Amino acid sequence: MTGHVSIRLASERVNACVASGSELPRFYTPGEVISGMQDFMRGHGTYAEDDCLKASVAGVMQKVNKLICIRPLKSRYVGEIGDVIVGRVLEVQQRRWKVESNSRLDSVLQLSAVNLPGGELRRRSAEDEQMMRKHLQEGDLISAEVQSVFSDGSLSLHTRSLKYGKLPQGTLIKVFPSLVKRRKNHFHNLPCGISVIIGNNGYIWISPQKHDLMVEGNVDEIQNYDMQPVTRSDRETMARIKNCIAALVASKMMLDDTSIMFAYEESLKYELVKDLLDPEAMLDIAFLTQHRINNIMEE
Amino acid sequence: MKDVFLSNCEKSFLQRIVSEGHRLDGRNYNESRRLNISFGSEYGSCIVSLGETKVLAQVSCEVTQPKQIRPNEGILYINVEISPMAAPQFEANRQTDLTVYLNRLLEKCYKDSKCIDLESLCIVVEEKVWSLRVDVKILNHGGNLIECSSIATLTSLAHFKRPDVTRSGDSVIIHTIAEKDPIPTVLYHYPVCMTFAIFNNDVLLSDPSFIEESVCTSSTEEGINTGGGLLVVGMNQYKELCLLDLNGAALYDSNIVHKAIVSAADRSKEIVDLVKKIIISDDTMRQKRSKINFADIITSEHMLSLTQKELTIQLKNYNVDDMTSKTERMQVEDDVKSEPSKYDVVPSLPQTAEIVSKKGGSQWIEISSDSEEDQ
Amino acid sequence: MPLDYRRFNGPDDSVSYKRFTDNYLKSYDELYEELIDKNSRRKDGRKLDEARSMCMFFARTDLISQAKGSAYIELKKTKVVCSVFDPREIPHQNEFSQLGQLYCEVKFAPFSCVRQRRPHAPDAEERALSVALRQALEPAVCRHLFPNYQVDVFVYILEHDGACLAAAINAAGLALANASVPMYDIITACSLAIIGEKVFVDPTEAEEHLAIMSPDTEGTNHGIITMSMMSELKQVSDFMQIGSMDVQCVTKVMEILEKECETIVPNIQKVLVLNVVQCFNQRKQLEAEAKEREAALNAKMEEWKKILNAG
Amino acid sequence: MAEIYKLIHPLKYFTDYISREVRPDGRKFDEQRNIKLNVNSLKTAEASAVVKCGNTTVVCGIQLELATPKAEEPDLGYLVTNLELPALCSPKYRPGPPSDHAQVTNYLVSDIITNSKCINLKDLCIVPDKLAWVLYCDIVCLDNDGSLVDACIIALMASLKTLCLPSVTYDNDTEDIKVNADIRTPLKVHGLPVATSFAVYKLPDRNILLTDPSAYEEEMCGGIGANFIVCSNEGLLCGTQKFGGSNLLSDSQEESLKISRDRTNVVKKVIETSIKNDNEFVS
Amino acid sequence: MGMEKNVSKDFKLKPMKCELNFLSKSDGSTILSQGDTVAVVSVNGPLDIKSTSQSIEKSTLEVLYCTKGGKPSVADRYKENVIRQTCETAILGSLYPRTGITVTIQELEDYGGLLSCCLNCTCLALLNSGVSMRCVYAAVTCAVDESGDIVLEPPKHQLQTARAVMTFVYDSREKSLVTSFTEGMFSEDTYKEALARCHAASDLIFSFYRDIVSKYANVI
Amino acid sequence: MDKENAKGIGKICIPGMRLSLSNKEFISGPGTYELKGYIYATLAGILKMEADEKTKATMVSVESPRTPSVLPKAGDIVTAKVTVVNSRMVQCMILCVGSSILARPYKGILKKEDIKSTDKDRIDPYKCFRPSDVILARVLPMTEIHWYHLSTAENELGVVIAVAEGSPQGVSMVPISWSEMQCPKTLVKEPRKVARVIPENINQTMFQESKGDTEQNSK
Amino acid sequence: MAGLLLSPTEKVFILHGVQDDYRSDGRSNIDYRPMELETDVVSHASGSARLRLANTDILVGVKTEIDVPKPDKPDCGKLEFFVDCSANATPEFEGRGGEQLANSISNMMQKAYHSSQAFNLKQLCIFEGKQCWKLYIDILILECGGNLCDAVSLAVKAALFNTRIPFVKAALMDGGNIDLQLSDDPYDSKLLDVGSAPLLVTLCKIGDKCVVDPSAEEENCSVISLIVGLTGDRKYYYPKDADKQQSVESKCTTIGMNGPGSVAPKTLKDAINQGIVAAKSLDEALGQALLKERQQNIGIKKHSYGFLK
Repeated sequence: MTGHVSIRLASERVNACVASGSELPRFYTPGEVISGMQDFMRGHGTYAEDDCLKASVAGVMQKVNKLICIRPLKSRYVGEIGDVIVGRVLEVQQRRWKVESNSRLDSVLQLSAVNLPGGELRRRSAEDEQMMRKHLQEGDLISAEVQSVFSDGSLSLHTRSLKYGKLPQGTLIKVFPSLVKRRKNHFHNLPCGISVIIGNNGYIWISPQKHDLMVEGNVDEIQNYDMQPVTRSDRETMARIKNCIAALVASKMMLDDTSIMFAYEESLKYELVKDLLDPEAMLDIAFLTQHRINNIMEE
Repeated sequence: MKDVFLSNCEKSFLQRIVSEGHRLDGRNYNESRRLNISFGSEYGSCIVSLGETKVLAQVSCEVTQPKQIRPNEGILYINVEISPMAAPQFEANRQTDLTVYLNRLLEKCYKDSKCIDLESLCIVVEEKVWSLRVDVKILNHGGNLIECSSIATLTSLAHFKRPDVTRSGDSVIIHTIAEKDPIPTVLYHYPVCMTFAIFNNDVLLSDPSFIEESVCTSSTEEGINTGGGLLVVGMNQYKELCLLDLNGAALYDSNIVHKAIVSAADRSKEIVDLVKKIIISDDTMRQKRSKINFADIITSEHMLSLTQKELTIQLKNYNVDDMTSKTERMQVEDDVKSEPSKYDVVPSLPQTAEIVSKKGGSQWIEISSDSEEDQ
Repeated sequence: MPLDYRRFNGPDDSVSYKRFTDNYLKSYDELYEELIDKNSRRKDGRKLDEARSMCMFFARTDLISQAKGSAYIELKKTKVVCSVFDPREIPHQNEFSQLGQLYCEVKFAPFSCVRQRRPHAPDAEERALSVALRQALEPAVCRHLFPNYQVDVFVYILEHDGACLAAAINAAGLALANASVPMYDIITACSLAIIGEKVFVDPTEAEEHLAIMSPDTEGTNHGIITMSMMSELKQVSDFMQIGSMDVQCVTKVMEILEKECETIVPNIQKVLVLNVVQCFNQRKQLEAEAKEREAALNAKMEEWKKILNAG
Repeated sequence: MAEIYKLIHPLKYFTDYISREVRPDGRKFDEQRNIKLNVNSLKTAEASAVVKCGNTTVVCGIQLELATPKAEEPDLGYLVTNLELPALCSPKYRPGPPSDHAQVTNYLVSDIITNSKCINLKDLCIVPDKLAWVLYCDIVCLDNDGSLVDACIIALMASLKTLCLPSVTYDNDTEDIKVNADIRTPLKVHGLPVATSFAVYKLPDRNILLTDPSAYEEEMCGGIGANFIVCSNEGLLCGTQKFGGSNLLSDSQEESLKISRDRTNVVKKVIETSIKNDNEFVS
Repeated sequence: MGMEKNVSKDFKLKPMKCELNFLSKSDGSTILSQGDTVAVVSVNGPLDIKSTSQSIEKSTLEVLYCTKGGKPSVADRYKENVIRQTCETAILGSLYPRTGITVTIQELEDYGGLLSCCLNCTCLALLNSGVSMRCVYAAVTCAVDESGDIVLEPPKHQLQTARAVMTFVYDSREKSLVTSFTEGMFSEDTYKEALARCHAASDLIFSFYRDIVSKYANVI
Repeated sequence: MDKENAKGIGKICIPGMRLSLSNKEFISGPGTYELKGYIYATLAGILKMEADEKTKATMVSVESPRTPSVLPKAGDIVTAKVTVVNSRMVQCMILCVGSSILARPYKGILKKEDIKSTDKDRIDPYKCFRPSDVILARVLPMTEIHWYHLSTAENELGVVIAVAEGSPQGVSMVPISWSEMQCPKTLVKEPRKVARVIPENINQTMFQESKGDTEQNSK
Repeated sequence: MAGLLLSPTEKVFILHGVQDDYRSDGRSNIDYRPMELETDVVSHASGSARLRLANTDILVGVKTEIDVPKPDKPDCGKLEFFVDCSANATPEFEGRGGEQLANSISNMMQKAYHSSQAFNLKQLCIFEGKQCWKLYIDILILECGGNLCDAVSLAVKAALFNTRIPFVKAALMDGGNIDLQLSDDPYDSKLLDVGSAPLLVTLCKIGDKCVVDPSAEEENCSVISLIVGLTGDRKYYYPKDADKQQSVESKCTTIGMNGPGSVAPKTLKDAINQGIVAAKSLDEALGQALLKERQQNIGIKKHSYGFLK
């Protein structure tokens, strides 16, 4: 057995940027005057000073009739009600969990906002409070929906639906939230037999598709299902998808099911998944994907 | 360090009266509090009080090896300490930002301005130089620490005299004050730091008090800054600028700095003259062999002070000289005929001995010696 | 080096007088000569493969009255004291941890070393040893039984004549058991010095010193290996090697180490058993006394109950 | 059971004992704990001693170094005594730099040695202004169960008495130094200071003087460490230290002086015997 | 010697000068000079402190001793300890549970008997701060000079030549010994005699306290 | 280890010693752990094998001669000293777990609602505890680092020893009802959440016995 | 890395992956992630290298200084490693957070370079017993994405390979002190022989298999990891005189364990052997890369690419 090692020189560095079709929008930097104060409302990323509206972050302008906002190119996740996110339980507290969700403040998941085993909305008893760690413990990953946004900007989540809740086996990739488009659906079962959750908060979860044996209840069955090793084929596709996403992110391309799927198909020409790790391959895939997307645009 | 908070009404009140041309203690804008300097018995120790603010400065010196890069220069080391004595909010032996800031300012003002002739402190090049150490202790924090402590530092440095040395071959003899007259430190110029509190960008208060300082640097409840700040101007008697430092809010028009510098010029002149005058008078007094001591600070006529010169008691005179020997003899005797002590000393293991009180041995595990390995 | 205001300091230019004795600098070979005599016996008369633990292992528990558990181990000249305390709060730690922590600290007495005087402040070697010790002990302790708290293990080396890490680990294992900190297994450790073809089991300080010195001839193996084991569970909890040796050598040596670690176990066991017996005998007496106390107490309880029920 | 009581009613528990003329460990008020002394058991140190007073265990080791004397006093050597209270000797201590308490005790010990003038620093000077001995006396406490200072002094004196200085030749021109470790001369030690710790405890009616208090007793009598230390050397007192605790009345003064006198003799015997044994052991 | 014994003569203590409320920011402060020896002490508290150093049954006393210049040393810690322990006995800490009292001492001039000066100054500062105390205390230093005479409050030059220097602190209630520390060697009798004398001398200091307080009382 | 059996203490075991199979009839108890179907000892002490009544299995456990260095577990009864009382909760120092003494006290916290089992909403901590009271309490599962949550919501739990305001040290009050105690000296009555035991005398007897010598008539 | 949390299910997934030798990014257990190397990036240092392995980013600078040799090693120079975990690598390094890690790494390196067979200190000697070179090797961890030790050792070796030491003439003056003459020409300098310099290989035990180059997640799943330091082979670095010296098989210069777990002796042996294989391929790859770079900028002053993408 010999290990595969590749050390490249800085001089052979590839430039990962892919020229997208659309031309770049107007770009603002902090302190730059956007417009006069009159008949405009100042939104996020702006501030008013001697009757001018100025940008407070570096980004592009968004204008909703009178409201002017500057959307930063890269920032922590700013949640909105109804967003689907993937988060990690940080702490078990009195009748609630703290969840890390890549936003400025940790989000909370109230004990009252989860479906406890045995279903139905029953009254949370003292036992439940003490069983909390059994249900979700530090480190657990969950998919959830943003229920409400507190005044300080921190999010309150809920998992009151079968599609939400604790996540089974799989891997997580973290990308900039700004690379994720808001869609109706963020749960995708890709044709290649892999399901992907693209959280609005930039956390992407890849896992083999659930089989239907486990609907509702019957906890221990789920448990031991969770512990079954994933089949080799699934594993390979997952690895491939993971690397594809990495490739797309490396060249700052928007992520959704189509782009991921395109990238996946393009990547198939590299039969060894680990070849996707080296920069040329990544660039190649990103490029081809962009190409296909552009084609669709034209139609 | 716990910070002290001011109520909004205090702030706004101060802001207002200042804008109306008044100050809490009735001074004018560019009027300073009473400056008072008193010396200790040793050279280079003084207490400077500026209004309520009191600072103790003490210069000490020792012979050390010079730095590699400056083999022919002495070393000046300034150390500021703010103990709980200054104000309750300070913690014991904890470095606060204020301490560091103050230390840095003084270093800028007295080291970087090259006001001291460091070459003159050299004894043997690359081997022995004098290192001066200025210890600045804040006794009471009544505002404008910077100005007060800088005056203290300056005075103590100017007042300090180091012992004389003579070199014979490679050995260096350090003379005590008694043997040879000590040598004063050479100062090229006398820099002083002065503080100005700036209120809403135009008003300039010299020698701000504690509350004025904290108000002008603080912002209003909405967090909008009041255009206030503290401006520190370091300047010597020749009206040469040697440091400028602004903290607090950003400041827009430069002419206020100019204003500050102008008034600083006069003030620095006054201070330096005072310092020089006082040092000379102190010297003459010392010439006259009259005692100078910090005890003089204590105002005798003050209502809260008390002096008692004559404290005498009647005691029978008594000489122990010969008693001692006697007592020793006594003890020797009673050692001899000391009743058998209730402990007996038994040599146990090699190298060890133990006391066993008669009523029974102790069970302990001794650090064994090589002799017992048969475990 | 900055002056330590919390202690009395000597002059900063002082050096040990040994520097000026005639036999300070010796060549590699001279030193080598000193170690072994012609009939391949070591200075202290041991055979190469003979550990000090075999003949003069000396261990005691309950040395330190103030500690929860303590142990003292002596390998001929190497003397090590260890004490263990009850769990305490982990200073400035703020996330919930299911497992407790072990805090280990190894300290040399200032006078413990022949070559130089030890500084009071912990130096690099002590820090490294502390880490190694923690590494060696952690697998053996049931850390899930004191979540969010830490157990302190302090080792003090009074005299260092080689194999001090091994000694420290053994002592610490003993002390932990003595403090009745739950453990999965007894932990034992042993170290070896390798010089060329020769393997010194349980080396002395002189042997170690030579072993880490690089020989003049290229390509000869040299170095020190220390290994700690949980012999019942057949698990290696720490393995430290320094020097330069080929793999065959390492693997070969590992067998010896395993064997040595096993041979120490009975000694430890004996000490612990003795300790337990002792404790129980003491407790017997106390219980005897306690008995009649209980009796009297119960009597009192009864009558008080009566009074209470009365009104 | 008693333990629990001690925990819940610490003060009452203790007073109940004292008021019944007995100490919790069954000693009488003026009774000291057993002392065990062992010299030269550490080979890496030039001289060493291990002493155990009751549970209190202290190890002292001396190391020799050479240095140039101070410019101010060119004909004096150095005697550097340091007391180390490592975290392992009591749950009260934390690892890290020495606590205030450690520093105070450290100061007390070296203060007693200097006051008693038992070592003449001139003896440690080899060539004035050029070369002098540095005696690093490091005292380590392995188990702190009260009366620490007593133990430290015993250990320190015992090891000083056994210390031998190797012969040194210094060449004034080439400034090179030769040490012959085989020829050694014993260090001159004048007298033998012995410290005796007391804890003063206040009962409603009278004050009690507890000789050689244990850590627990010290704690109960307020303050860390004993609150009254008498140190005598060859019949003369070389330091009485009392801080805080309850006040000391003149009669207990008398008593304390007497007790310390006896103890001095006993301790002296111990040190001598142990050194005698050592010599026999060596020869 | 016989005749000397029954002759009795006057002993002088150094003139004492003090000013209360010397510092504006502290709750209590005093500057005291005994002869040429001068010290300033400020007292802050009882005030809130961080929970780690709180004790539930009494207030924690923190003493900080600042030398005039130079670096901190072990000796300072010892001085702090002496002063702290002495104050502990004087202050009724049990009245202020879970609080802290901070005493800061700044030496100004040392011409002998500095530590006793600091102790007395601290006592005055405590009086000034209005912390409730069980009793007041007074510290007196005396020296045994080379001829064996006992000198009360010796000046600096005498200290250097003295055989031994002793300092005793007495409380005002039963006039019993609170604190003592000595340097040098001396016989038991000398020790006892010194005790007796300082005891006598302490009265003067107590009366000094009384005067200043009464004067203080007139003011308010 | 048969030779220890002879000593009549029982089978002595030390950490890592294999004690028995782990199956239906042998289950591992305190001081032991099971691995790969066997039960091993975690402590140095004496082997205990008692039959567990409900499951007919024998519980294998090791008893250590000294109190094991483990912390209070959920469900333990602890003795604690109250340090801080405020309107929401009571803080205290845990001194003993069951009958075993802790060398280090651990911080305990007693929430307002855990003080009593009845009418939780009308509890006033000030009327239940005072600083320096000694209480019995039960440990709740640990949710916070460094703070053990306690409960006194049982009749047997609550204040056992308390000294009335201003009465001398060591004179403890006697319970006169489930919610009040009285000082025998000053006859002051103070409200407490009283535990159903008679503390003062227990300790009195405890103490007198503990001294071994007989000063019964001292009181 | 305490900061990173993993859910049980993720751990299971990774564990199974390692079991059938197929990791979550498609690598096998002995594959390394692609690395990027650049030497001579710091103009002021006598030698420097920057290595980026996935998210792990290491910058190494070598500074030379003239010093007095140790009394007991008169003919040897000195090496000193200093690791700085900069706070922007990960938030945990804030304040003193990184210290522990930094110490352990520099310890590892010190040990690995201790033996003369790993790195011969004699080549740093100027004048026996009087003067020698001291190399300060400063290792700056700019970003950490797992597997620090390996990356550091690679970067260090590269930096040393790239280090130039000026020629000095030393002459013994009277009175025993030395007079040194440094030539003014900066190019008048010698390179070091670092062929045999050791590389560290971290083997993370996950389940009962070991993997090299673990990602941060994988490190998180393993309770114990083994670090093996193995000497390199000169032939990869000095192909010219390869024929002269026969290929020596690499030697362990240090072995250490890290983490709360423990291993069976068997696993330990296997791991060491696995480490040797990995080390060999690492060494080869590094050698090629370095030689290639040297080829590229012979004569021409090399332009430095630095960190920007």
